Amino acid sequence: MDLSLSPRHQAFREEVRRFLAEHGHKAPRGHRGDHVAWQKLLIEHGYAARFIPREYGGYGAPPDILEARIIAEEFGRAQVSPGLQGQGVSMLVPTLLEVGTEEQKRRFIPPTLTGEMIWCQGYSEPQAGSDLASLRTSAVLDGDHWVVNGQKIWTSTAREADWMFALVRTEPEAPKHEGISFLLIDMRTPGIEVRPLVDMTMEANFNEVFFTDVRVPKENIVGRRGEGWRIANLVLRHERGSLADPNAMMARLLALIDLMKAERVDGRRAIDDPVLLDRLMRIEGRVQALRANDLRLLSAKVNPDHGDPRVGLAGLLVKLETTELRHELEGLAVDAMGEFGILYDRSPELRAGGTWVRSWMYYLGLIIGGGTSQIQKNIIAERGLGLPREPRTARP
Amino acid sequence: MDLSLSPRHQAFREEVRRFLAEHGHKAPRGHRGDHVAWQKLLIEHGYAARFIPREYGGYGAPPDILEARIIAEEFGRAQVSPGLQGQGVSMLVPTLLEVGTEEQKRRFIPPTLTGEMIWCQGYSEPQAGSDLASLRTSAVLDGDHWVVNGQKIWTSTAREADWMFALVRTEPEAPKHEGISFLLIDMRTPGIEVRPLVDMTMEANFNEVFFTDVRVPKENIVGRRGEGWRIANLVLRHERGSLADPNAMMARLLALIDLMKAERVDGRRAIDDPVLLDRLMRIEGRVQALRANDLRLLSAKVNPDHGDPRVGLAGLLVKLETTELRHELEGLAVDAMGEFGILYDRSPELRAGGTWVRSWMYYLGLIIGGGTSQIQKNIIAERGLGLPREPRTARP
Amino acid sequence: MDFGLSPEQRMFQESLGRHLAEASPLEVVRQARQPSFDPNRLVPGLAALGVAGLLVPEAHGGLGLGVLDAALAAEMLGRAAAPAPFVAAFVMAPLALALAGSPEQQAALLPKIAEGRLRVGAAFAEQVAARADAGVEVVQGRLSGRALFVLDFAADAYLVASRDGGLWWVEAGASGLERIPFSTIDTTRRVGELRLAATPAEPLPGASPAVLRRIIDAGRVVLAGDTLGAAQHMLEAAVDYAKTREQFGRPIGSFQAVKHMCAEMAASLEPCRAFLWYAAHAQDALPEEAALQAAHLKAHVAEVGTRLAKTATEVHGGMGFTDLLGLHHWFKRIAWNRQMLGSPEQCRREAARLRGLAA
Amino acid sequence: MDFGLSPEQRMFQESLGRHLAEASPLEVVRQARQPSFDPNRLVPGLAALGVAGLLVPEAHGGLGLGVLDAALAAEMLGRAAAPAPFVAAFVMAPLALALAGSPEQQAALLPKIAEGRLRVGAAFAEQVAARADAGVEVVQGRLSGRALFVLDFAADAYLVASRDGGLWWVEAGASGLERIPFSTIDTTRRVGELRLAATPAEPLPGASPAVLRRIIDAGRVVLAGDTLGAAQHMLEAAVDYAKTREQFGRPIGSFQAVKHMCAEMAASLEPCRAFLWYAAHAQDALPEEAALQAAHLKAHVAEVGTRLAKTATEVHGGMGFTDLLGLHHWFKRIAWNRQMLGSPEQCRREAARLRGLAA
Repeated sequence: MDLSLSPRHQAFREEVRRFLAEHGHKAPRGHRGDHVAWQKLLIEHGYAARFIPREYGGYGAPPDILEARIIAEEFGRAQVSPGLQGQGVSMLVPTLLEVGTEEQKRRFIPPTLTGEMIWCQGYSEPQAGSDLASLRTSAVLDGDHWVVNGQKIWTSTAREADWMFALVRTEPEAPKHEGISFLLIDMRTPGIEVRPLVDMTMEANFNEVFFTDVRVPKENIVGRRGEGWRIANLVLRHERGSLADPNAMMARLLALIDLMKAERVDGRRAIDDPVLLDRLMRIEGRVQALRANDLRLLSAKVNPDHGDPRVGLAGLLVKLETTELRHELEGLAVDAMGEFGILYDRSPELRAGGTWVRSWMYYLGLIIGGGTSQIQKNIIAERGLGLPREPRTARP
Repeated sequence: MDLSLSPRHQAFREEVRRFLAEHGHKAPRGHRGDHVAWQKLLIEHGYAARFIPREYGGYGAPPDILEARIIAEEFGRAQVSPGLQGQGVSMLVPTLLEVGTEEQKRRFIPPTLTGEMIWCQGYSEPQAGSDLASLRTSAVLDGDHWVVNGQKIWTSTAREADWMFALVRTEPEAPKHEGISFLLIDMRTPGIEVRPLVDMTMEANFNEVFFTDVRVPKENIVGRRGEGWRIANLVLRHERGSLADPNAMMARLLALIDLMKAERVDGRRAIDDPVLLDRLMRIEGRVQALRANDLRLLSAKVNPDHGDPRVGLAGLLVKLETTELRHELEGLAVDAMGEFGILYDRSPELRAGGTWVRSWMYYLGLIIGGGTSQIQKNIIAERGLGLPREPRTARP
Repeated sequence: MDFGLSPEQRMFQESLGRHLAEASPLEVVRQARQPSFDPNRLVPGLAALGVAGLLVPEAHGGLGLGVLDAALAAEMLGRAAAPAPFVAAFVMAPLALALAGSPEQQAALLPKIAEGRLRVGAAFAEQVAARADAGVEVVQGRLSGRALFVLDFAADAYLVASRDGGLWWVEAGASGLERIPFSTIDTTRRVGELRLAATPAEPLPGASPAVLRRIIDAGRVVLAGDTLGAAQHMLEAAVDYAKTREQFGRPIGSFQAVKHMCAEMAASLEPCRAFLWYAAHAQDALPEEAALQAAHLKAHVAEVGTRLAKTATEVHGGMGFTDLLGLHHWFKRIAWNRQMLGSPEQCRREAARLRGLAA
Repeated sequence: MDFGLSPEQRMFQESLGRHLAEASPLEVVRQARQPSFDPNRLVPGLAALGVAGLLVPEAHGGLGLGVLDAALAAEMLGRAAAPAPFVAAFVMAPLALALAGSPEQQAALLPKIAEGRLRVGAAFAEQVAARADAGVEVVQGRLSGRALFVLDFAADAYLVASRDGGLWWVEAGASGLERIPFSTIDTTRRVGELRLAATPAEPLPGASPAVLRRIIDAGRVVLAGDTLGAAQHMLEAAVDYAKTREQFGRPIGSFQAVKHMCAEMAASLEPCRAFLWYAAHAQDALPEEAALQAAHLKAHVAEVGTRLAKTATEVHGGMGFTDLLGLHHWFKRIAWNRQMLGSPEQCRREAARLRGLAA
């Protein structure tokens, strides 16, 4: 047990700080600023695409999880954008690096890294929720093209995206997990329609995408026909953990404490209400537990010889526990504000732009999305504890 | 909506009160006193076995639920034993009245009512928990006798009992629910062995009963062969509700309030700890909800034309909600006492004889017993909400 | 002894439910957030069914019924997530006038309320939970200050509780009155702020702290009724969805996890119904219990409703989170009811005080 | 950076686990409630493994390890529900002597503790939660008063915290000392009351409120470790039972309800392990966080453990409720740990104070 950093990593932290002091003012803030220019600067200095080979447009450093964490921590502390975090960078690039052809890598990775090519993910379908593998969008080979028909849903950046990486059914006769292929689709192809999907926050955080006879060049398949399910799962695993940054949760908790110090009812600050304070401390204890759990996961990645037999289980639970806890944390903020907690839109008297109640609802969406809590519990029980799978049901 | 009593029922309440004032001092207290004599006095005046026909040893009044409730309330208020409440009176007698032969009624009901014949229930078996119908204790007809072999468990008064009413498998070839019969077994028959079953309270609230070639006269079957499951279910329904006297829960809540006024930590009474007080008020709110629910169920029994379509659902939930709430209520008492809460046996400094922590554990047993919370939820979902049953599983 | 609804009460609920299914289907619920939507659009229909005059004495053209009947109406309104005024306009206002109004005020105002021609907002939030810079003072018979979270805000007049426990009638067009509408997550009901600067107002002569208490308690019971109805809708929607939506080749309602979520919802919600009846009846007939029952009911139903709204949304999976089914309107209605006229924590604190367990 | 156990720590846990499987199987756990059972029966074996001397400096014959190692030992003891002294005898006592004892006291006492020849109880309950008629006063260098819930009560001597923040060494045979054993639901560990009447005692010269704080915090971390181990045992027992017990023709672990109960247990418990490591490490290396981490850990693990103990019992059905499998010993161990050295509510109140959020 040693929570200190090596001299090399301490020096790296100093280097990141110097970069931020010198260049931080150039970073885009929210929608303002030039994201592509910033991203290029970051790659040049090795603070984005750090571990991607140079021949594909990355910085080419050898993988080092602690460096990645130091970058995240320092950019977070300085409140400077750490560059692109979208599904292209986080999901497609690792997939192509692992199973893409050399041509696919050279064509798609460099512009994705700089943000000049924006991606969306086409996995979910209306009829295939928890049972993702039952997807129906079909791709039929017609000469040199796949002809795609069907519908995707929960596509978060479909309106901005240049390309989509999608799962489609290419082998209708095969068992359902073996009939799926992984396809790259240019969003400008005729026959694609994108419809914004308004959710309970009354914003369109997601979209529906409709395909009608959309022709996709044959070579845009990643991996072999029928391998799509396996390929998608290589990366899905990363997504399950990515919602779970405990540093972000701790920052949110500190903001909640500030809020509870500011809100007064009957002349008393919310933080001075012992019942609300007890709820706050309960949540803080759970945040502490998940922070320590995250340290453990990180440490196991850094030290491949960690010898920690239960670390797999410690990873499986993150999505479930984090999204539920975050929903509760945001809900406590709403309760601490009382009537002010449910103000929304641009209402007079609105606190913090309504982010607390919006996040409270949004995190209910995240409890559901990317595998509902029910699916997470199945995974924990089956993969983590070795309990038997649901028995096959008898056909009537 | 009218919570007042009719003049007739008001007069009846006065009558009960007069009886208690005059005779209450004769009632047995705990293990002391003559239970049989008291029971006979109660039957004579119509405060026990009130609605059982005279020819079977009862008082013979026409059924009236409000009278029953008035008796329960007044005896409770006066803290006088309301007579026998055991499984003989509450479960066997209604069963015999409904499906017993004339001879069975005349032989078994009168001594059961007076407490001269004590019964135990032989339903559960070690291998048949939630899946009660998979019971294995067999009864094979051999001349004029059933020969019984097997084992029962969770038999609460087996050591005191003269007789057992049991479910046994008489038709091994029939589907599992149709192969069961309802048998009356004299506990003095050779081949019966009773072993006390110590539970987590470290008391033997239950027993195991072993049968080895136990010969039971052929005529001791109730109903027909194979009808046992249906017969048992006639009465099991009553048992599910009987754990759920909200008046008892309210009395327990008042005792908890007294306890919290008496316990002091750091110079502060437990009741003055806002966090504990909030927990207490949460529980009180839930008790109030269940009390109102109970009034609704009672009223629907009194008024057959109640026209309340959801009253069935309101009945199905009682076991689940009551046992869980009661366990929480007792647990709050333990927490309010802190270290004193876990004292046990005859420890110095023991509060209230250790009943709080004992009840906390005992109610965990009741959450499990008589259909676990999981089984209760299945019942609510299937019978109450019409959700589909678990599909049959495919044989591998 | 009869603890249940009368045939008339049942029929009233059914006919109100039928009316709302027509007058307030999902499209209308959705429209309510548009600036062009008239927040009193459903009032004439409700008035025709007697909903506006439930608590108005018969002598003044109403039905002269009690808080229980109002709670039953609220249940149906919550169930439909109906975009209509109710708790202030047709419960707190007529109750206030009946309890504290002068005979002249009653004669002049109650009939119009019962007819749906006079919509009244209620400014009581500071009596429940005072905010530092809010509250209404009386100076020489005129009102000054701020009243926040005024219920049924799109009104012709307001009943305003002043800091000293008085009750005042303020016309919407009175001088020195500024009206600032708020936006909340629930777009079906209107709240806002009144800013008063030496605003002329007419006192209700019978006002007293006890009367204010009764009005607030009735409001709490009615909001609990609304939550019960909204939660019942969400439960039924979840059960229906679970019966029809298939995953892994079977209806999701045959999976035990989903089944048990539905069972837990039903088991926690159904006792709220009897609790609502009892607590509402207590307002009408059991004055010694009325305040305690209202506080406990408001807190308990809010907790059950909040958990149920989350669970029902989860049963719907991603569809529950989108606007496609509109389920979130009920979720938000429940969240709104939770915070108005006393949060659960606050109601439990009051319950403890009423029980003599806290200062 | 390495957040995890060293190979030595892992091996230590494994060998302790193997030892306890032999020395403290279920029969021994059961026997512990008999009056004839020697509560220190397991001490020689534990001492031979180094468990008694974990926190004793090497100069005094111990291993000179930290609170983290003690917490890891506690986890294994809890996992076995081992009827043995630990938290007072081998954590709080050596820590107190090391932090506040004179060189002579350390030289005289610490080696005997490490050898398992000197068993020490700890009387700190009044420092955590004062009861009206308890507490120990110092008059002319002698102790008078009552100390309740003295941990590891079957001891040769006691460390007693006095009201003024002092720490005192009291021999079991001292004059004016009356020992009153208590019975609790947990029959594997002994607590009781010391009644002192002008009892001679030797002060630990370095005692201070800060030292007391450190000792209590270490005790809290160790009790949390015990709960983690006991809960881990219950979880594994439940998972094993679910895999083998059949109902309705299939293992109950294939029913989603049971599966999800197991998943919820694991999901809530597993983060407690990293939390324990971190909070224990903080006692050894991060003094500015130590008290806060101990308070949060104690509260959080107690809540998780209590819920888990209930759920694991339910998964076992009726068998969980009986004495046949003995599962209840672990249930009770968790319940006992919850109340000792600060209940969850109290620990959270302290955490809020340490965070500067409450007075």
